[in-house]
Amino acid sequence: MNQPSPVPRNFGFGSEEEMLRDLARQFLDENMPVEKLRGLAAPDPEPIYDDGQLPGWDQQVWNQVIELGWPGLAVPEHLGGSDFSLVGIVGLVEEVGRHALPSPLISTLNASWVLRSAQTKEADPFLQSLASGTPASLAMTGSRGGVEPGEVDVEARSTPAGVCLDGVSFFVQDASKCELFLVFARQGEGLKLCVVPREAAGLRIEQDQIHDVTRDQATLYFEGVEVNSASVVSDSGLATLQRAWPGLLCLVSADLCGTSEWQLQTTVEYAKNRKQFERPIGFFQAVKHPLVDAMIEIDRARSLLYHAASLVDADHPDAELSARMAKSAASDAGAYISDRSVQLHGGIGFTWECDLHIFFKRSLHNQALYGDGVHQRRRLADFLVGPIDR
Amino acid sequence: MNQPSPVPRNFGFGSEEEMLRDLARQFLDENMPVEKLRGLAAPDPEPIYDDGQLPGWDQQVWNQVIELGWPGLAVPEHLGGSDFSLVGIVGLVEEVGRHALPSPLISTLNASWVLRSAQTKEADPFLQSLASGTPASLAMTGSRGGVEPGEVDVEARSTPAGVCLDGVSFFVQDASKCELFLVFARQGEGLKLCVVPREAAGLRIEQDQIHDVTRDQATLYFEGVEVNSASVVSDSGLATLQRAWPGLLCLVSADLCGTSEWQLQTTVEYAKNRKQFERPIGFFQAVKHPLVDAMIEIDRARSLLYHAASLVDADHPDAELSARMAKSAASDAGAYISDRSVQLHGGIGFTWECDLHIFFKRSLHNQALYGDGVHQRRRLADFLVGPIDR
Amino acid sequence: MGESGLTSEQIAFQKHARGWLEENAPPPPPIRLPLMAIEVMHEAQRDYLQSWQRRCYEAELVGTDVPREYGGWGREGCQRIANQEMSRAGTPFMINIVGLTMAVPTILVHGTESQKKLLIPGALTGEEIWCQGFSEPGAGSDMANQQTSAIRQGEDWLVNGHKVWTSLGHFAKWMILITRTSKEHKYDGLTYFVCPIEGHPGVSVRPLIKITGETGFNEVLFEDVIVPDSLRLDEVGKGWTVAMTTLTYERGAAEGAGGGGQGGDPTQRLIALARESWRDGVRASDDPVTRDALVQQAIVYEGIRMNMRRAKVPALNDHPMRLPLQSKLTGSEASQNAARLGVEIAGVHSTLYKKDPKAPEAGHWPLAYLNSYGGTIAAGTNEIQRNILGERVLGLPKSK
Amino acid sequence: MGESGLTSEQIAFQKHARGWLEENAPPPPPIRLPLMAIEVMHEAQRDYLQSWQRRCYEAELVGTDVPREYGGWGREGCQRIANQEMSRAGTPFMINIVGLTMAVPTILVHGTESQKKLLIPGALTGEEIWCQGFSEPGAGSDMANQQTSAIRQGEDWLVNGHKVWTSLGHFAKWMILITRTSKEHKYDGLTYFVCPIEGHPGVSVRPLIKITGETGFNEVLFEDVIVPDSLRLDEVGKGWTVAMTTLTYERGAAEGAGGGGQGGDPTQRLIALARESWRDGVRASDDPVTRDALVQQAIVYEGIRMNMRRAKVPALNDHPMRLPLQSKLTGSEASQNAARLGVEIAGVHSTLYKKDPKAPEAGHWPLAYLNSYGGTIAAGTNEIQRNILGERVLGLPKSK
Repeated sequence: MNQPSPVPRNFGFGSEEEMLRDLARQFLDENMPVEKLRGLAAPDPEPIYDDGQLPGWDQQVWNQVIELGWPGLAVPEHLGGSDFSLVGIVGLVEEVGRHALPSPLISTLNASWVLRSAQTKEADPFLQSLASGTPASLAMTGSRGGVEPGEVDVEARSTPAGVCLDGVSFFVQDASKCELFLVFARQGEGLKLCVVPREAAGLRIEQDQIHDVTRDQATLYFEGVEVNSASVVSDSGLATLQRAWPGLLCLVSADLCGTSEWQLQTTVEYAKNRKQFERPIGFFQAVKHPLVDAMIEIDRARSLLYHAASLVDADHPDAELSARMAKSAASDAGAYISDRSVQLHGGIGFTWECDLHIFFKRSLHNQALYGDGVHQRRRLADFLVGPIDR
Repeated sequence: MNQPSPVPRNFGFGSEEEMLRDLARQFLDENMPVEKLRGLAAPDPEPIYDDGQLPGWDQQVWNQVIELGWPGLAVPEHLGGSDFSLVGIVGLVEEVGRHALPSPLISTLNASWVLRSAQTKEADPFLQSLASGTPASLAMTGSRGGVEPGEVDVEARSTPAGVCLDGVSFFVQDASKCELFLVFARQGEGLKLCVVPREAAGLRIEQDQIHDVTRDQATLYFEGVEVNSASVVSDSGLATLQRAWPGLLCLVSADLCGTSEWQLQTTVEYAKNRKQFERPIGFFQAVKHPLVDAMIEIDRARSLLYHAASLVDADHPDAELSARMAKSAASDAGAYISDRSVQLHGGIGFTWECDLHIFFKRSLHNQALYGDGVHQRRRLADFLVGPIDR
Repeated sequence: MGESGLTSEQIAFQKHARGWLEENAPPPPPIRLPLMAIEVMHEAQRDYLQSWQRRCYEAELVGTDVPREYGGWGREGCQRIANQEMSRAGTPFMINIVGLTMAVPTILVHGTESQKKLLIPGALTGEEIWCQGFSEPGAGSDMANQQTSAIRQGEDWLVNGHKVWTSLGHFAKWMILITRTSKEHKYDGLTYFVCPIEGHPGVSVRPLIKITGETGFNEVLFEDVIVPDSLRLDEVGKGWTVAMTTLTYERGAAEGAGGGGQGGDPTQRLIALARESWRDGVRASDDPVTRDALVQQAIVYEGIRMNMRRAKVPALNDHPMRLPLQSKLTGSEASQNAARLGVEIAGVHSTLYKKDPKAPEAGHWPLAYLNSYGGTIAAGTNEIQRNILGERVLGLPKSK
Repeated sequence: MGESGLTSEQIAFQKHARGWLEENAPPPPPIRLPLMAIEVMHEAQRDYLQSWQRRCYEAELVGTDVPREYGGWGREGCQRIANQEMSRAGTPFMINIVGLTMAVPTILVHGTESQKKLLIPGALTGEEIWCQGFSEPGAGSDMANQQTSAIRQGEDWLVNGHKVWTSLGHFAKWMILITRTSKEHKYDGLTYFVCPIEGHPGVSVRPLIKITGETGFNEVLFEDVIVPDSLRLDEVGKGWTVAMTTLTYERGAAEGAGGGGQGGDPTQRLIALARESWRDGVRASDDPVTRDALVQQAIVYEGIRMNMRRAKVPALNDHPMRLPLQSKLTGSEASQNAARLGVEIAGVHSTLYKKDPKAPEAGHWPLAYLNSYGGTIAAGTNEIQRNILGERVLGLPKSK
């Protein structure tokens, strides 16, 4: 383990981080305005919800994202990445959330974060591959939808060439867009972390039918999938995942903060313009005060998020605690502004043609991912109050 | 056990119950208007809070209450009571709460309810005594402030004449006003229920210093208190208390509903009259909507309360479940309107001269008594969801 | 649980209703039914529900208290019992909810004898489905701000305008319609009609898509639609008063002509979900925080039931409208919170749409949650409901 | 936890502050101290706190960033560090909170050179305690509705009126005072003075009793009080502008001249309480519902701390006042909710007043809960704070 480095009071959010964030905002404002998003992801519900088609996304934008180097942000420089601070990445992901960008960017960032946390030389070629634009995703969840490291339903058994995988991995994010899967598989007491390409023999990918139209999700069935030893990037997968966990919680929290801020601002604009009883509805405290409360919740989540990311950057022992606080606050803020955004829009907010539902569903998905507020607080209580004495 | 009798859809709140309630309202409007209450219970805080004096109450009113027969409402007719339905008593106690009446009435009603639940002939003379106006209170709580039957810190040991009590009983309501105490004492696995007069040798009564100015509370120290066998009214005290529990929960919930309704109406009146920004503050939704929410919570609690009382009257097996729901709702409604009443009054609500604090503190006391909302819900979950499988 | 306070006729009726429902539970539906009548999308759903309503009608469980001359069964105080028994039996809801709980009661109060005879029987049998034309794109919560115009032309009226939020419009034979007949007075310039919809010239019904991706509510356009004066309810300019009658029924302040059936307390369903959902290797039903939330839910629903009961005891109601006016607000928020809790209990499984076979309870909870905003927004947003309660019941000054 | 982003002067100062506080922790107070300076009731409390403030001043922890010519220490960006270190060390609060966080910053902005020299030094040492005269019985949340009049008489002003909610008034040498100098303009008719209190002819200070039964705030009556024009701050008719400066500091939007010390995150204290409180034979600290509430509390407090930190990073603040204007609201509600949770955890023990030896933590929680309404009401009720945030930060139309 590295020694914790000092934690800067500005979270380490300096000029480079600001530049990256501003660039992301500008790029996404131009390349994924909400009108375009609507056309891509939510044109007509029937093909998606009734016929099981995957919602649309823009491969062109993804290619540009690769050129901008975003998939390699968390990858060390000698492997082709830019070794950016998590605080900076979080700033970028907030913008991704604010534009509800459909893309494998976040799943790839997550994967790179886990590979990096493996701290093995076997991970290096894959980190390099991710940095050069190969989209990847984590396959780490069991059938119960476990929201903590280690609840997996894939078994690994040793073979002369490496390991062979059998079982099922659930809730794999943006699987249809990814070429590599980082699969956690149980062997005895331990977890192996294996990299499996989507075209591997014995791997069957079944797309889930989900509400969120800005991503996809799949179930991966492993039937005797052979993984050679070069692709077993860690034998201590649980430790890897536990090291990576605070970072993963920060990334999903950042996405939540981004969608929440969009929902807030969009509802504020509506409240300024929509008139009822001869006044803009924002005049009424039943509209104004909930928006203020939402702002307060969002700000709490953002401040906790940047703090958590700075602790991750510093390898600080409180990083997990801090990241769980951020995820709890971000999930709850997301739930609150999602609720109020639809309610305060009234009838129009209940329609498909209004963009709110796109953000609502992305937020709802992220609220549950890696554990909601109640879950994080259950874990936090063990840190803060101590384990329950039965 | 009696067979459950049919539960009437009007909760059994018929003309007799209505008459009793209306009489109580009229009597208390005349004899305990808030101006009088203020003068009695909350003249100047120093003597009460700094010098440990007991807050005032009106012995005259208590004598009239005895004449009205209220202490005997739950006592069978052949013992001098009127054997009123609990639904009717609850209607009366709501009025008592609405006037924040300082008196030993509720402690005496509680005591009579427990004596009745003992279902022994030894209880009869004491029921008769209570009906004739002897004030009494329950001594049933241990040092941990246990909010369920059976957590007592008094030990009974057998003597030739009866039992001898040693130990301490905490949180005895209105002890300074009472002449008899119904003491629960552990003997082996069981609980004895003993009646001990306040002047018993070896009994020391130490008044607690409490916030609520409409009641008093004491700790009872038993040092070799001899109780003759005629005063040991039950050898199965735990069963007695469990039978009595739903009724006790209804009585305290009724008091809470009463104080809450007073707080609501008083704050509504203030909101109609107090002007800010050239309008009555009730114009503002930040004032109006919380008052509506408080009304909804109070109504929920009242409806649950009358239902629970009607199940108690019918000896229905769901009575405990229903009474716990009522106490949970009444405690939460009390907390909410207490909070909003002070906040929405602004500066004046924060002062001693405003009557709000009298009701606030009575409500706060009752919220905790016999278990707050969280506690009741923990118990309810065992009924509704089943016990936790560890 | 035994009950008293019923007349002998009511007791006999209750027995009849309970017995009939036990013996006549409907066959399983051909496709998944939505939670509420206003979400009915497909013809298969409609046909199934329409035939169920007719059977209930024939069993006298619908139109129970409506006079016989209008196709009802002429009883007294029995509709409530029928609704209650249907709810108890868990049978499907009545599809013609707008007809039964809004149109019929309004027509009974404000209609002429011939209007009653023309309109009520088809509503009761379910043959003629009704929809409601109260909402407009510009009006929102300000219901008096109606722009749809009706202009007198001899014995007819010429209607032009645009209604939205019209549940069941795609199946409807009739609409209860508020129009503006004078621009001079906001409230006194409104007139109330019943208007033919299906196949009526100039009327077009277009489905609106909800946030769930489902249809089920519509916009209805009126282009030079002729409505005969014989379909006007009450006087010209009295539309606001008539609409208030309708809303009193819609908001649950009074018993309609039927509408019982499923849609009640979801507590047991949530508990069952919690037993099948996992948290940190523990069933959610064993997690005390979830248990606390489940019990809160149960208390709210029990409170709603007991409010309904207490509302009928005058001695326990200082203000006659205090409880009835709460019911739309408390009911819609209870449903929303229950559905939200279901989403939370299901955890990451709530990401799944109903078509996914892994979705718990066929994807019920996230869909119910999304759809619940229909309840908290329609028929006067809950913000408006709080104004109404604050003003009419507590007597606080108007916020508008 | 290490920190960077500080100048070398600031790092040296932090080291000095931390070291001094470690070595100079004050002796235990002679009587129980209240939670906040504005609750100080007794002379013994005052004397103790005044002497502590003087020691901190002499150690350069108070007035740290105030120019030397006005009695300060002339540093830059060090007051924040001093406050933080005092909070970290858990030492008592500064009694002259009104002087340090409101009067001094306001005088620095709006005062003349001679006013600064006259008034600031005594505020910093704590010798001259200040109070605030912004609230009136009729004004409440509508602060511009001031009725206390000031009438020009040559070189003096004649002041008549009635202020309430005056914490520390009974110990105060000075008051910051808003008066009405013209009835024609609501906002432009206000003028701001500093007014002598103790022993000044015509001024009477009467204690008001709080709901807790304690004193600590007062009403102040002005009967023909003479205030020399030299004590006017800024121009006649500019009182509203000056008051806004004061409130910006009071509401936490800016760093004052000191005021650090206890009053921070109660999480550890609540956890300790939960360990000593029982529920159904189990410690409350082992009850998952209580644990969830404790952690929610901890998250809110950590959020407040991190908001303060983020507010200093311009790149993470699109609107410069968005975080600062939240702090009064979030701080006062966090305290209230924490105290309420303490009351709930203590259960029936929270019925006990501080004088009862059985009261947990000397009766802290119920008293803290009752007193917390001071925080949510004073200095603009939290309802007004929400208006301000909605209007100034989100740009929504004014609600008044």
